[in-house]
Amino acid sequence: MQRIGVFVCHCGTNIAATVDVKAVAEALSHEPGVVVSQDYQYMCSESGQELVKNAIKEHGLTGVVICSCSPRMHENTFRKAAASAGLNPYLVEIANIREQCSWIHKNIASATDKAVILGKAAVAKVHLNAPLTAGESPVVKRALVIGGGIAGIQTALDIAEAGFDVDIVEKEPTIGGKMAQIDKTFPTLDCAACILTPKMVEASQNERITIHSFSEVSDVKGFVGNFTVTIKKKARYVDETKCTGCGLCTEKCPMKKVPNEFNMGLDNRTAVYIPFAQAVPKVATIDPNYCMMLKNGKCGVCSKVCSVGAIDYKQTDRFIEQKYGAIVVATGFNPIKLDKYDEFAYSCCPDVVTSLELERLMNAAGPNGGTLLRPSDKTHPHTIVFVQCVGSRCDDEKGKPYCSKICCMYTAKHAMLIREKYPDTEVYVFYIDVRTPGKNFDEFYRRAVEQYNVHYIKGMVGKVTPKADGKIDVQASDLLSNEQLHINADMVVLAAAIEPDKTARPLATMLTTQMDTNDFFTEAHPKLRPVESATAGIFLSGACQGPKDIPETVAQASAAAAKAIGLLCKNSITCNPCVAHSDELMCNGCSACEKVCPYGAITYQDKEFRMPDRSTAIRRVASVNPAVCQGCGACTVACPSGAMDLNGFSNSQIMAEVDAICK
Amino acid sequence: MNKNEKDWIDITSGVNVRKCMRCGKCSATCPSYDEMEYHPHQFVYMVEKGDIEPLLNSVSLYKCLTCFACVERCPRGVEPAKVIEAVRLTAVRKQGNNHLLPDQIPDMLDDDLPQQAIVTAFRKYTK
Amino acid sequence: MQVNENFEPVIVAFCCNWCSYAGADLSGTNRLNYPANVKIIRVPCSCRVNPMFILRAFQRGADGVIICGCHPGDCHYTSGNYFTRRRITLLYSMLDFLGIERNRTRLEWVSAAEGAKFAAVMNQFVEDVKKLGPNRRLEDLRCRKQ
Amino acid sequence: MQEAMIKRAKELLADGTVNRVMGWKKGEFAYDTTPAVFETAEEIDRDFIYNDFTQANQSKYLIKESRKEGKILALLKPCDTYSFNQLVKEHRIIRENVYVIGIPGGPKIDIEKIKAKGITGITNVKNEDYTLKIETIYGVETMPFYEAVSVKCESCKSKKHVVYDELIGEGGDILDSNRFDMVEKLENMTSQERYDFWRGELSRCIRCNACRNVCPACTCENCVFDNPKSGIDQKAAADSFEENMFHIIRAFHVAGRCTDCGECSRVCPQNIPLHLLNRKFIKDINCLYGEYQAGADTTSKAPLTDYRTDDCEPSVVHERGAE
Repeated sequence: MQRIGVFVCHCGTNIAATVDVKAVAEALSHEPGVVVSQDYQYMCSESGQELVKNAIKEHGLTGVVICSCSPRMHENTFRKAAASAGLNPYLVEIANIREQCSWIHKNIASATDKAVILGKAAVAKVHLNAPLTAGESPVVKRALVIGGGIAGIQTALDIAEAGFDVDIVEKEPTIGGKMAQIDKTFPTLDCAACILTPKMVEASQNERITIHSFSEVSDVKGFVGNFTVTIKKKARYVDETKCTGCGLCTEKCPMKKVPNEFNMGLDNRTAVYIPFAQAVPKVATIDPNYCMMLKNGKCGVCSKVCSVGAIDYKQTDRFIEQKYGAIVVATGFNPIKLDKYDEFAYSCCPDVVTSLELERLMNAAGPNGGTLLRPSDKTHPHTIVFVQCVGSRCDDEKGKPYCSKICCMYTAKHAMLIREKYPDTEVYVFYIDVRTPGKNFDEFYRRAVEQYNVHYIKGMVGKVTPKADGKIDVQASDLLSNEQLHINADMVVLAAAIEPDKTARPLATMLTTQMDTNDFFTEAHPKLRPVESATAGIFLSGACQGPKDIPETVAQASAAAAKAIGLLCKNSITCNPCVAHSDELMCNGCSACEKVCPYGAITYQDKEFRMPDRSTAIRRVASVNPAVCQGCGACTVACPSGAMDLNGFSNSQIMAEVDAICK
Repeated sequence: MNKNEKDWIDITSGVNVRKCMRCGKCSATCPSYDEMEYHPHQFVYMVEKGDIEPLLNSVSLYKCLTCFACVERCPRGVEPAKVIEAVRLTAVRKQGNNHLLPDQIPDMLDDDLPQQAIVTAFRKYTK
Repeated sequence: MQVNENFEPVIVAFCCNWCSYAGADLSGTNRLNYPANVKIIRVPCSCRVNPMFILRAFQRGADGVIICGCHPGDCHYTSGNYFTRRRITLLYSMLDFLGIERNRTRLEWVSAAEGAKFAAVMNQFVEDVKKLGPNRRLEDLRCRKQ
Repeated sequence: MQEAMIKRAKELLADGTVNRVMGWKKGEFAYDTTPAVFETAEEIDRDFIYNDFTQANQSKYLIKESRKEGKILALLKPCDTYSFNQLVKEHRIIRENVYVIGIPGGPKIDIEKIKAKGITGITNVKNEDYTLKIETIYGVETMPFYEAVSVKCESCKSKKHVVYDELIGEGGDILDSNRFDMVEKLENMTSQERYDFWRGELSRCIRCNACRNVCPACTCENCVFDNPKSGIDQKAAADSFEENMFHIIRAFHVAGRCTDCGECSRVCPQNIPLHLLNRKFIKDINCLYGEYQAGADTTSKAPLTDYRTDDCEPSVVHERGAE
């Protein structure tokens, strides 16, 4: 038999002025199971709480109803009080008779009636409350960072700095990412490599950081604090532990006509290669698509020249399994492919390049050693046209609906650098809007216009036509002077939209995190939790969450690290006990709940059941991981059989409330 | 501003002119640009404002080749050619009848006329 | 239909804990009145509201049921209210199909900051239900109050 | 057709591809057919039947059958394949344990429609070039075939088999059906008229549970209406509310999963047009969330476990059609 105590608060006159609290206590004392019903001036005060605690002990209460202010205010206060008196905190219910009654009604009679009904509903609910215990699950003190660009490197360094082991998984042979390909950075124009490469070295030398380069995440299991991740270390045919990075093999390799992806295919590399001089780890990799030894068993030069015997043609993909407490996603971005934009002649004219290609053309370590030359005939360009928003802000399937954010600034940077280095070059920038919010950003753009005489023209380029004389006709509109222009250009640079890396979507599936329609990871809250995913224990760093420039990326990377460190500092995590649970005997195994769960908390397994006729049957049933479930209840309604229910807000509890209100 | 006319153009063209982000790519791509008094992007903007009267009286209406380059290139899917077409239809219907019947076209053809103009003329006048 | 001035409808409001319940609290904090007919049941998320609860309310004597949740896109659980929106749209459509008066059911998005909206929504809803009179088409005679 | 099926079934039994065959069995009269499982060629020769009366959807039986030892042969009409696929999608049928042969479907005929003509004492019905020769103990009667076509076949949605291992006869296409006409008619009525219509229909419900038991979407291990813990369990409707409640909840639970096979209305002894409730949901889903046919495949997301951020608001319900 339930023994329920009801405690009605006056809240000074806040409640008592419009609700007859004595009458409420009196009315509720007649409810079934209620053994004590009292009112008090300030129930949340020290003495008010004592009153509740004493009543729990004195009457051996099995449930407590507090008629007071909103549960959002003092539910925790009273739960703690109950717990200190030996009653399970989840056996406390609050009837909100202040915010939702006394403060909004003026008529004492109707406010009192309503307060009684709200009290009755709480009593009806508390009858069905079950004691709940918050579970605990241990936290593995190791973090995984997926992606080794500037975002991943910064996150890893910060986590390592806090004293935790951290692994970086990078799919390319070296860490560094896009920033390693960039020449100069805005708005300060300092050299990207000069600020990035020390960080890469720092990461490789930090004893808490393990870099898995040329590797991919192939499977993720588990949940916050306890992920088990399988990492695929792709065969690079070079023993990483032996290779010294001397580069002799790359010099001797006879296969020299491999497009160099680090230089955006603007020059060639060898089949065995080190992507760039400052690569980390500085280890060679053999490209099996071009290596003659791997393709048809004829060559073996690299193996012969290698003094440490690091070449291993028999190497295969290896899989390693590791446990992590937190995962940070830093998969970054890529410029979109422009082959669908025929009007810009990108595919047919070598002198029409993307901005990232221009970075390489201007870089001292690039194909031309830092001299800006036309890719087609290696001559100096004298007229360069920049086209902004290529594929950004597009409503069609060719492009992306969002603003890529970084293009305005890097285009200003390119324009400025070219004008500085080659003052005889005319630079035109066709823009729709120039978007330069950010510290010193607009000043930077204005400098390009005012000091460097870059011609900014409001309007879009409509057509780019390569001409027989090697020049390029750029047909565009100038919306301010309302005329159509033709510019006889030597080079055209397209500011291609950026998109999330292609590996992000399969990764999101493995991590059960959410993505938007553009494949950017969705943050747990757009304003207040911008670096966490909705899935506990998964954090977001850098451009995988949305277009970002370097300072923003680094800021977010450190923020994600701080969140991950916050998790790793805990020995165990307390779980919210108000979570869903499935009655296996009733579960059909239909997967409806699994499909609506935003956290991937529901898994299925085949279990053996004893049937009423004593036979056994194997059935597929759902089980909820209480450490992952956040208790929204979406699954409980998706479940047709009613096998799924929610602790603290069970079907029967809510229906009891409905009944009490409607009675 | 004539609201009915604007609504009518919205309906007949099936175009949402508010999607325009004023990049001017339609005008940048237009082969008849120099012939026109009002250019494709101005059509879109003026229809959005409801400033249709000047368009109805402009020679620009008949300079559009309906080559659909602007439709193809518009990053926002605004389809300026359809707006121009709708304005043209409004002008044609205003005057009470169709000025050119399909049967009359063969007599008017001359050898120098580009093929595309013939095709687009049919597209224009057989509505 | 004759409007009975003395008719006091029973209104059940399901409010999600994170937005609408907080919005209801805010309308209290700001002393914005709405009729005492409205009784709120707190649920973690609007997606917790099972159609069974809505029917149960009508059975037991409710004259109107309203569900309030976070605005689409603002759900504390990221996607809960999107599911709510589909489920409840279909359920209300079915109730309408069966000839149950439309204004007895409603779904509103009320954020934690929209105390004034909460009060306005409730005032309007109670008024609409009052116009309809007591729920007769989806009641259980055994539960009718004399 | 029956011969071809028997021949193929016996072949598959003989070569060990399957160890059981799911088909239809003769009853006392030719029009009286029941789904049945055959284990031997002899049983098939003796009892197997496939004719104009074999309407029953067999998919639901395969939930249990596919969990038994060995593989079973299922002969599925186009409409049955949708239910079959849906059950595979929900992990209820184990696909590997079923060998599916797609067979031509209806139109099937409904003996009740013949009886409704006042014809009694029926012993046999023959279809001779779309004229039914009805043998009765009083002599032979005739009626046009199409007057006896069952309700579920009248608005056939598809002649296409969406899943099969092999076909007997020819495959067909998805049809343009008029299946939403009645729903639309009801939608255009006033609220009071709709209320009266459904009271007239649902008040006849005797809660025999035939609709639920035959429904290939209602496959719960334990139905909420039989579960005392659910809070809504009821054995018989004690009040008009409970009549409504049962059918609303049942329709809601199968919403987005119902393939519109029409079995619920076929088996209803009170001739309540229950399929209209399901079709209302299907029609709403199609108009509001995009065309969706449950069971058409096994991979697409079901409309109720999916969403778009720009879905319509429930107020559309209140804004459209007659008040």
